[in-house]
Amino acid sequence: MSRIGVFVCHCGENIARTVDCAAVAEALKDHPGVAVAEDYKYMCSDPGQALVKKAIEDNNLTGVVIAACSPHMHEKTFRRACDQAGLNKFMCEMANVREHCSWIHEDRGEATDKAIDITRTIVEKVKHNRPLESIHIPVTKRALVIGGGIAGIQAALDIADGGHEVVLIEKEASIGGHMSQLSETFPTLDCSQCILTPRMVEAYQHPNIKLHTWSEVEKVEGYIGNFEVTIRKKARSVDEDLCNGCGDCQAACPAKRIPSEFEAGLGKRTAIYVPFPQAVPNIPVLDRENCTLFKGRRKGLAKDVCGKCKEACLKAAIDFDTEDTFVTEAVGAIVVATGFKLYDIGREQPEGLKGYGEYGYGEVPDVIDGLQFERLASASGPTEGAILRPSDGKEPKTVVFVHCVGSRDPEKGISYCSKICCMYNAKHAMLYKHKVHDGRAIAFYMDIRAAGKGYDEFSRRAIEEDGAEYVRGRVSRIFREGDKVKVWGYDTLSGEQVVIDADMVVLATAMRPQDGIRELAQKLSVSTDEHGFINEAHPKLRPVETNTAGVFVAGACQAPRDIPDAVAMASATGAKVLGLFSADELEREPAVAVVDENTCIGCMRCELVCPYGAIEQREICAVDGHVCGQVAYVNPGVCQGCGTCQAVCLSKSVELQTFTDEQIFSEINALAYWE
Amino acid sequence: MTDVAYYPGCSLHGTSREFDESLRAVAAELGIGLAEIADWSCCGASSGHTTDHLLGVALPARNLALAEAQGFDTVLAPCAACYNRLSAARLAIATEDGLAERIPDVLGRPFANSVEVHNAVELLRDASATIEQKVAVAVAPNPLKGVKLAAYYGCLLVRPFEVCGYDDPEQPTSMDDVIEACGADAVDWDMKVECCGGAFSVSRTASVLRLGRAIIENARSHSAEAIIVACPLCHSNLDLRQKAMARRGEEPLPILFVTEMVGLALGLAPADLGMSRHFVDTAPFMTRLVKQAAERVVAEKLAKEEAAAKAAARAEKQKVSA
Amino acid sequence: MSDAIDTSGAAANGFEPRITAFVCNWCTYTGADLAGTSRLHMASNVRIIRLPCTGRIDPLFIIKAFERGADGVIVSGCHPADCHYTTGNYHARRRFAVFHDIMEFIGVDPRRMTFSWVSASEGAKWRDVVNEAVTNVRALGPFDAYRALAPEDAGVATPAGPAAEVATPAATAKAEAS
Amino acid sequence: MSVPSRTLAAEVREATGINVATCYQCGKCSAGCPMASESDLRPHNVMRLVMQDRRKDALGDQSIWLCLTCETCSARCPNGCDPARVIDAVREIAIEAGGADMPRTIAAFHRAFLQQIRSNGRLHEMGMVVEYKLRSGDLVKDANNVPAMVSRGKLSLLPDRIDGLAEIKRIFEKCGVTP
Repeated sequence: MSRIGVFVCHCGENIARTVDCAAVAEALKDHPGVAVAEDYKYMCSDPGQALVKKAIEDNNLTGVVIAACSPHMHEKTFRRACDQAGLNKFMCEMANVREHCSWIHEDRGEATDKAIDITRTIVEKVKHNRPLESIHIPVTKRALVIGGGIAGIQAALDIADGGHEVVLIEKEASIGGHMSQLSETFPTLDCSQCILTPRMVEAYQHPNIKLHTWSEVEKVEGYIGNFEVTIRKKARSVDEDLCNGCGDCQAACPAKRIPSEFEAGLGKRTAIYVPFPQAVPNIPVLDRENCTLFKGRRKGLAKDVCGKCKEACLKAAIDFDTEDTFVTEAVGAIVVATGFKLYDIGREQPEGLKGYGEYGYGEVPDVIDGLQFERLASASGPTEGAILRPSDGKEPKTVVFVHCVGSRDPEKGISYCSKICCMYNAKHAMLYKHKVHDGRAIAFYMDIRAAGKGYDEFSRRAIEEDGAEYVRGRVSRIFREGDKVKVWGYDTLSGEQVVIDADMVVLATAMRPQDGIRELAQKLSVSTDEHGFINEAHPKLRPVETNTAGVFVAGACQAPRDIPDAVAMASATGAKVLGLFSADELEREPAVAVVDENTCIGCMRCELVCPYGAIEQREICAVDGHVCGQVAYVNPGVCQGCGTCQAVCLSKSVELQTFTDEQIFSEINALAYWE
Repeated sequence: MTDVAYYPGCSLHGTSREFDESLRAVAAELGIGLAEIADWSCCGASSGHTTDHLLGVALPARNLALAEAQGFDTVLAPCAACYNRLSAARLAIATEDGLAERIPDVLGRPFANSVEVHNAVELLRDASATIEQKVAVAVAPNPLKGVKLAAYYGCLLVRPFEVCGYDDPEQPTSMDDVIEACGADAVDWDMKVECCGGAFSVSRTASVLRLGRAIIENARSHSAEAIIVACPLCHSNLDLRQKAMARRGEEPLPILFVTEMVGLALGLAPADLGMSRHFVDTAPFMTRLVKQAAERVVAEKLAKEEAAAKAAARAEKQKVSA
Repeated sequence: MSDAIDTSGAAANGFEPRITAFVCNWCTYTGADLAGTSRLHMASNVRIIRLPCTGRIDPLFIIKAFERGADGVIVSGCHPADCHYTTGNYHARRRFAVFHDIMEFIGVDPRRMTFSWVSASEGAKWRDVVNEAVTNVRALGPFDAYRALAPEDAGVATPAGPAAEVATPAATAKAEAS
Repeated sequence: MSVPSRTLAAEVREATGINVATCYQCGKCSAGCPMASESDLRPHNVMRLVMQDRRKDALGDQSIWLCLTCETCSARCPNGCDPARVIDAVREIAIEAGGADMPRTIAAFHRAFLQQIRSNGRLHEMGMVVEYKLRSGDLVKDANNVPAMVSRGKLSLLPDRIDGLAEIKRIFEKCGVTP
């Protein structure tokens, strides 16, 4: 006969306010199998836990039920307490009378009745709990970092410096991400390239970092400590070992008018190209979409119409017939750092977004976005740092900066604040005024959000010292009139309509997660929010973990982030990964399926449904050694404890420990009491 | 093709007769049957819903109910204002709590809210393929070929999007498509969807003059030769009031209904399209267009002949050299 | 017990349904937690039984729940493609497609069962699922078709009566084996 | 006007389902409003006054009658607050409250218009112009246009009256509107 202790927590007022905790304890006191039932103000406090431990020892309890908060909150706490009191920790369960009861009901009578039901149900379950031992699984002390922007680089460096191997993959031809496109960075106005490039090189040369550029995640299998990741190395057409980055191929390439992604469309590149001079690695890729030779091949021409790059390459590093290749890497932890992209105001929009018809759907040439302005202002940009507008290359004398384009605009599909725009707009206004002294910089804003060290001072400086004109109000329409760009705004502070004949308009468009984030999230089985940003495990207390153990998140793929934030998160993931790698083995709950070989009929239906391939067929031998049958075997290291196998088992021979049929049916039966 | 229920609305029986006349003429040409809703009543225009929301829904609803009772599933409301009120009522009844139940009582007749509402531009856009063909095979030279026209949508054809929704509310293209189908050039200008002052034509003329002027000036600065509209309000504001807007010595800009334009392209006579009813005299404009067209035809003819002659000459040479 | 949200139905027939909910630990259970932390008030007629995954749900659980006096059942897990165990909820979904007809066959009105996907971030959706299920089942009235089958002394630890075989066939199987 | 128990915002919400608190006063509506230059209250001001329950200021101001209902504000509102619909509602509330300060001419126009519908079922422009002149009092304006319109067949001297007049009257009664 089981001797179960029931401990009802008041959680201060949180439970006691709507649930009569004493009544709950009272109701369970005489329930068959219950040895002791008590209530206490704070079960999770030291005295509370002491009370539980004492009760275990005094009544040598066989099981413990804590009627308190969600198991997701404090199960660990109380199981530890039981363990210390000498009771197998898996004999302890939580009855959730807070989240699932006191917090969602008002009527004290109802809530108390329900609390009693919930607690009794768990008591009945615990009667069938069995003492179990935790499972120990090995940890592969290698990490995968997805995304070679500043966040990915930082995470990779921190883990590598911690003495563990890192596989860093980047879908573009070079690492560096958006930061490499920036001119100067707020609030210090130091040159982005100057602080980033050394980090890129360091990552490339680090003995512990293995870099795959022009690569993407194809498949992810396994679980914390034991992932197996398949990486697709996209056909580069250039042999990374042979190439010495001389650049002769680029010089030879006839297709020279392709809009450069790095220059945000303001500059041109060749078909075989290195995205930018400081690229790491300094090895070109061949853009087959725009390559003359491949265009010819797609047209089905008999012989290749070009090949100048190959002829120019003295190292014979170019091969037009390479195909995508796949490499698999075994890692123990994964850091997602895929970063962001900007909201494109055009007519064509992905699900849920609308675009800006009132701003001409981006068809006015002198209306550009923030990244394009960064390239204009960048010394290494298409204009070598001169602010010249795209349409006619003239120096704009009046530039309008528009905040919150896309951001904070639910009607366009984005409700959140992109966080960085207020700052980079101030920076843009400054840079512009520094370069064009007689120019006007006019910024339309709703609020100035400059929370951060030195941030507000910075944005004030743009107004007070550099003379940027800030107008509080959203812009209603932007359209081209002659060689001017008309801007219809409103100054809500002076209460007047403001019409400006601008020479150029810079839109601070919203930050969105990178393309393909949802597919990647699915491969990693982590969840995303409605905008596609990766969900952290807890908004406050677990900001860089995800709901999948062993997968961490850093930078702008989790929410809009500026550089300091992204770097801080990256280092946090570094610490998390190093922490994970500090032990040789992971302890896992024994929530795994076990097969009863006596009753298993070897139909192997379980094998079919197992999402983890944890089940295999095994021969069993009789005492004399001859094979007497086939049965299923569950590999406890691989099994994740979903229990699907048990639900399909014909002979009821496979059983998920911690969720056995007996336990669940007892819970169901317990509810029959609720009349 | 089966008939569509035709809801002309008050203006098309009054101040904008030409819209009605040209529409009927064009529909006939395109083989679209129009059946005027028997005993239709006014939609209430802006006065209706400005004064009382329910009234603003009930007045148009009566006409939808009539069309329903007379066995139609679509109503054509060429007047942008009527179109907007009819569709708005349809939407309100479909979405607002309890309205669907309440309306039959208010109307004193059954109503299932089952008919769709279309406007003239929608109708013509959908028929633009046919228009193109007919223009191509027309005997008379198309007077509109290469003429620069500004499509003016105003408010009621495109806003609110939930109500209209057949075209982009900020950068609409449907009327431009019809213009192109007529062989003319749709100019890309900026006032397509700005308001002309609508119902204030009589009660607050000053505003209408200010707003109308901005529209006409912008159209002119984009070298439009005429403005195309599909709304009686816009038309009377820009046509009737243009004299008052104009500065001394300014060439007036003809304001044509989209149906009139299509009619011209199809080779119908301006008079049959009611173009004599305009306040901005369309006669000079038309003579110019016809002249241009005639000259074009001649020029084309000459070019052909020259080409033929050259070819002959070449052939001759070869003979000789051979 | 009376419905905290909508008592109109209760007033009509004075009946308060008892509903057993089988939810997965990762999405719906956490979603229900979120409803709690967000203090979303809802009907108190539902009792949750936590499972690792909807894939673990054996149709017998549901039959058992009805047999033991539930008037309605809710089954809720992760959204398709969001399963913590990657594919568990697909198996569940497939199984329940068939299961629907079986229930009808054995005399349980399928409207007594609610199948839904509630993610960890959908506290409000969980509240709606609960309230709707309660309203629907209340309208259907009590389910007593199985009361007769239920044994007089509803033994809990080891369910007696016809339920026994249903409950732990593994145990009986063992008995035979040894 | 009588002092109502509920806030103006609550009344507007009941009439339109719009929660004016969603307006964050960005001013995009007023930036594009064609009548902004002529009215003291711009769309976002009206939203603000409703938000703050400043009934007198909102209902009493002429501006709400200067709205063309061109819907530009609503079309571009980032939060879908639909200022045009809110202003519509405010006007209705103003009429009910009786404290409406509708500019004479505009009031006259609307009444004249509705009167025409009520008595003919359709708008008889000539009749309306006459009616409007009498109500508004500006007898000269536009008078010179009339002959031109008649000559162009744009103004018929006789109204065309519909058969279902009873239905129209019923509608007006049911809506409690007497122009």
